[in-house]
Amino acid sequence: MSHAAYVLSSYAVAVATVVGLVLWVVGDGRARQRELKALEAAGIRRRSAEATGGEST
Amino acid sequence: MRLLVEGLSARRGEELIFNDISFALAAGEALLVTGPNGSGKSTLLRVLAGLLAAESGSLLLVDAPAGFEHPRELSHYLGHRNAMKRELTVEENLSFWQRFLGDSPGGSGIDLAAAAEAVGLAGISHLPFGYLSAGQQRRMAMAKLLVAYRPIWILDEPTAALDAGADRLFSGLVADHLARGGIVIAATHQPLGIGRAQTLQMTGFVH
Amino acid sequence: MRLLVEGLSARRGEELIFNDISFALAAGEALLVTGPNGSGKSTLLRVLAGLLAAESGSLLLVDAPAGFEHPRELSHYLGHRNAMKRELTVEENLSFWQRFLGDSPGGSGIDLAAAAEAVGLAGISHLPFGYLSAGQQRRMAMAKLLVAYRPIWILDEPTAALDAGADRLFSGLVADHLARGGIVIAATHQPLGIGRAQTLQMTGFVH
Amino acid sequence: MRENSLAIRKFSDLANPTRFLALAARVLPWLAVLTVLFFAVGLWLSFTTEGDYQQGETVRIMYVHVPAAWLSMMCYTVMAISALGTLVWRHPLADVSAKAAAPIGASFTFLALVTGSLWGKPMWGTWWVWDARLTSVFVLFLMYLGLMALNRAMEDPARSARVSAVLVLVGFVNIPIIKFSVEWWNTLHQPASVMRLDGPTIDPEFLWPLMVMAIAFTLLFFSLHIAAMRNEIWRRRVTSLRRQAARNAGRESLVP
Amino acid sequence: MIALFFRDLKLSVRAGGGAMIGVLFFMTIVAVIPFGVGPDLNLLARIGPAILWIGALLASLLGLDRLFQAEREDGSLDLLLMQETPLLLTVFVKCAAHWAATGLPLVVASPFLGLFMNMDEVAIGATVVTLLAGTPAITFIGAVGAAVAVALPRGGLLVSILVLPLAVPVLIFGVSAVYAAIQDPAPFLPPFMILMAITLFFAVIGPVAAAAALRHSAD
Amino acid sequence: MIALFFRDLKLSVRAGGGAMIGVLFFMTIVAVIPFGVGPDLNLLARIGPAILWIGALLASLLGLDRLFQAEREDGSLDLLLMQETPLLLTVFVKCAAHWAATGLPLVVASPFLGLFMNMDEVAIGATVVTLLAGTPAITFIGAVGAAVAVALPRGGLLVSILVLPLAVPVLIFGVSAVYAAIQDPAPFLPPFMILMAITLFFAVIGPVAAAAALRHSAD
Ligand code: HEM
Ligand SMILES: Nc1ncnc2c1ncn2[C@@H]1O[C@H](COP(=O)(O)OP(=O)(O)OP(=O)(O)O)[C@@H](O)[C@H]1O
Ligand SMILES: Nc1ncnc2c1ncn2[C@@H]1O[C@H](COP(=O)(O)OP(=O)(O)OP(=O)(O)O)[C@@H](O)[C@H]1O
Ligand SMILES: [Mg+2]
Ligand SMILES: [Mg+2]
Repeated sequence: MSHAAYVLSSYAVAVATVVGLVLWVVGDGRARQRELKALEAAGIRRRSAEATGGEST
Repeated sequence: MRLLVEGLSARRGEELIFNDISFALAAGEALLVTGPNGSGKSTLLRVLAGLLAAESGSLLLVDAPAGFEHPRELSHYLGHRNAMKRELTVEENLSFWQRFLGDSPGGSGIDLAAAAEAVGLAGISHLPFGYLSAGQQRRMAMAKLLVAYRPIWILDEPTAALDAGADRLFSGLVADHLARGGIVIAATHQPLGIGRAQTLQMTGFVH
Repeated sequence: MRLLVEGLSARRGEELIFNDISFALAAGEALLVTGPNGSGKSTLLRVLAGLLAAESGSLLLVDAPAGFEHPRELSHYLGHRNAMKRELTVEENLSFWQRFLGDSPGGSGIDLAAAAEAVGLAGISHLPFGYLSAGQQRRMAMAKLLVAYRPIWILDEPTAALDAGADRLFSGLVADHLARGGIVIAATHQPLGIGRAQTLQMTGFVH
Repeated sequence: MRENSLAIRKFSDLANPTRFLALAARVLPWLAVLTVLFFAVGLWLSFTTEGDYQQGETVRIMYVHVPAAWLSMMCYTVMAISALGTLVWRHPLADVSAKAAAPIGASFTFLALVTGSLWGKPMWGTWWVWDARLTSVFVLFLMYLGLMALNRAMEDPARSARVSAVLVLVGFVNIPIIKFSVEWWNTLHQPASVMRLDGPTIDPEFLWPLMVMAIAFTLLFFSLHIAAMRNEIWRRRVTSLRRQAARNAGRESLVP
Repeated sequence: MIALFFRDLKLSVRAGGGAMIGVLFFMTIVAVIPFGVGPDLNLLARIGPAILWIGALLASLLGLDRLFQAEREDGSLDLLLMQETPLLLTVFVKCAAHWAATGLPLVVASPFLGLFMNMDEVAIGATVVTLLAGTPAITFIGAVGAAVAVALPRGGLLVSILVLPLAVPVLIFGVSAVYAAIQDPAPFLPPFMILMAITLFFAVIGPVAAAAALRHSAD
Repeated sequence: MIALFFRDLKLSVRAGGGAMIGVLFFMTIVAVIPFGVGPDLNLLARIGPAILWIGALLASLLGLDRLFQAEREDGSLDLLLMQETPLLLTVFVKCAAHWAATGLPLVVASPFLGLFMNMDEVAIGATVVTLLAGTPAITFIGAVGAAVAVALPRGGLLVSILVLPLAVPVLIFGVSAVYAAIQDPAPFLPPFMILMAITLFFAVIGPVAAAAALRHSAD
């Protein structure tokens, strides 16, 4: 392998890892929010949320 | 000896299972814990046995032998599982618990043969525990209560899997224990045939 | 469909546990097996379920769907243990059994939500099975009987650990199954609240 | 009365996470924008500056390798502080923070390992040697994965929190070992040339892109960490809501 | 059957097992070795294939003994035994799931670990191929042991005497195939073919024997 | 306490076959390594102590995960937790029984395996002595892992992962004590003393940590 190949592959690995990480975090957040919405739609709310008048998010 | 329980509450995971349970038991008294499935009977017994931490409230022993702070050290606990090894014989199992548990001050356990006799199973103690029928296993687990002395018995559905004869036999054992000044706390769905006993109806924590 | 049992006997280890048991059950009939602890009820049920080999005697299915020789292939067996994994959620457990067992010819299982509803525990099927109380676990094990259709139910002390409400609910399930032409064989120490049923009193083998 | 005190207890427990969620919602967009900016500048710098006369093109690997290596250590430090928070101050967010940081730290460590190996092949002629620096970073990677596995295996967060906090603190001995391994043992690896007490000894030609990339990586870490913490809080809420639903649903049929 | 496969997979992933843990375990072993034998790269390269194979054996052994015991303890085994689906198939599927959850990740991870052990490309390739061909055999052999263990309440000893001696040939042919690939004179194919033959043999014999043992275990 | 010791011993002989499987696995490892390093007797003798130590370390992992899990499943753990005898002591005795059932046989078997590895008398003697001093530490460390994983249904691999890194110092000093005994200039005692110190340290810390973990695991 030429040296450029080493450089390029390390950048490629870096980009892949970072993009993967970001996608995972964002996707995870979306999924959790969907679940919360679904629960809310089913009429289940947190007791303290009711006490404080709802969530800010 | 008296057992005082004040304002006990406990949670499992995030949820409060019960709240503000109080009772007092003097020597010779029994408490029956009843309630529907999932109402927290087993949880309460595990808290009393010191196996779960209470969320709040206090457990107090009055007039207990010196050096015993928590009731768990003076208690037998018979849970849903029998705490016996299938691979060992009944005798090995019982003699292990006899030697491991030792006697609490104020009484002494009976020997293995007498205990097996008392639960109506004399003569099969050389069998591996795994060879017994469900009811026989449960009876042998009860024999465990007899081989080492503990003033307090905490029993979780003790008579599940027992036949009618064994039921009677078991109420006899409990009555004896009470007569000798013991304390019994039992969770149950069926009448246990214990004469006078306080009852505690669990309802679960209502939100 | 009829189940004919002729002169059945079985042994455990060296011992003959029972001898010459015969009965016949037609569609819609129930058999209650009673008897003291260790008399061989569970052994009989395990022989019927094909889990133990009979020493002698015959098990016969008359008018059964083609291709089924042994009753075990047309039976649900609910033993002392619930056959559910503590780590999986109730739903995963049930849906596994539903898919693995499949339906026998002549009927079909109901879906998971309906089954959980039928045992009175709708809405907690996403919890890990290990989080349930003893009685809730037993109820969910009963839901297993509903999710896949089997004409014969073999039940070993089904109502141990159940509260009174669940007892009623269970007799309802059994009555339904009988009404739809099923066969139920249950070993029990407590009255099950099944209307008309044959009973078989086990005595153990007397030497 | 008692009902009331319970509600307040619960409320104070959740107040912190709730405020955190509000804060996160406000801060995250800005952080994300900043991160992207710094990465753009950093990448541009790292591909336009000159190569080294000794190492040639491969020096560009440094701009990824070194920030990733730093971040892998910093992330563990964050986890260790959170573990202290769990054990000493019992802060409700500490456990969330430690749990959320583990996968991020594992990713950075993975990057440091891979880019280091990719640098090592042309420079040292081998992908891997078992010297102190490399081994200790590998051990760090294993620790991250082990903690993740433990967290995943234990369903009940309250129970796993203290166990993993203790493990995190025990594992912290590894961090100084990584940092100073090049000085304590003689290894193939470069000694520190930027983060030293007497100032950096590195050529400013390389220092600039390195610094920009390091800041970009740090910003990335914080954005991801905050977002992951938010996810974790949501996850716990979902679980507890589900249980609550379950108990209420079960109860109607339970009460005779 | 597919349901069983996925349940078992889920169980081993859920219950503190799973792909990641297997790989992690393997990496931990590989990381421990240099602490024992020292960081001598040549030596490491030479014992590398053996270490990877031993790690794979160990990883398969840990947890394999519970393959049927866990089913028995919660009563599931009874239901599995009652079905009309041949027991043989059930055992085979359970083995497949166990292998997919613990064996396969090891095979996938082995090239990277080979790099850590300073092995060259040929050695790494040979190791991956032999592990792929050989680890199923270990699982099938282990299944027999696990089934016998269920059958004999007090027969633990027998299991170990049964399983490991049977697994040793697998290990030996696997390792020697790798070395044959590295060292020139020795040909790679003969030991590899034997390894394949062993795996196929046990893929048939294993489930049959395990099913027979399970049938007799019912009590 | 003595009762507990003998019960555990009886159980592992009767049910787990603990002793045998450990020794067999140990033998398997020792049998496979020569394939890797080839018939070079000198090299074998050189790496022999390291191999024996690694083998002993890995063999102790087998069965360790069930140390408390089996007790939990049948409800015995509840009773053990309730007693006034310090839990610490209970854990210690269980560790001792486990070591006697699995560690001790390894120590006893090691001289024979040393012969296979072409080690000389001094090396064999040193290996036996260091194993005797060091393997208890592995058990004590393992107890912590087992206690942490007690609630996990299939903790096998996870326990090993938690245990292996902590066991590395034991390995390092065990191996270096053996090499110190063989090679003249280096003195045997210092690393051996450190090994002993580590064992004593873990004999105290291990049960404390395991007891704490068990207390928190009760549910
Ligand atoms: C897999 C192999 C490698 C690993 C795990 C690794 C790990 C690390 C770590 C942890 C640091 C941060 C040290 C600190 O902050 O003091 C670092 C920095 C550094 N590494 Fe590596 N490295 C590896 C390979 C390499 C190679 C092959 C080279 C170049 C030939 C290299 C060059 C550097 C340089 C120049 C720094 C910056 C040192 C400083 O200025 O503080 N590394 N590496
Ligand atoms: N696995 C076994 N091996 C050998 N003997 C056994 C085994 N299981 C049960 N037995 C014996 O067989 C007899 C009948 O047991 P069985 O379990 O059928 O009784 P049962 O009527 O179901 O009793 P219970 O009401 O207690 O459940 C008992 O005497 C028991 O000791
Ligand atoms: N290990 C656990 N983790 C989380 N929640 C649990 C656990 N065990 C029980 N629970 C929950 O706690 C509640 C009370 O359970 P508990 O076992 O105390 O009931 P119980 O009154 O004994 O019921 P049963 O009559 O069925 O035995 C149930 O809703 C159950 O879902
Ligand atoms: Mg209960
Ligand atoms: Mg029975």
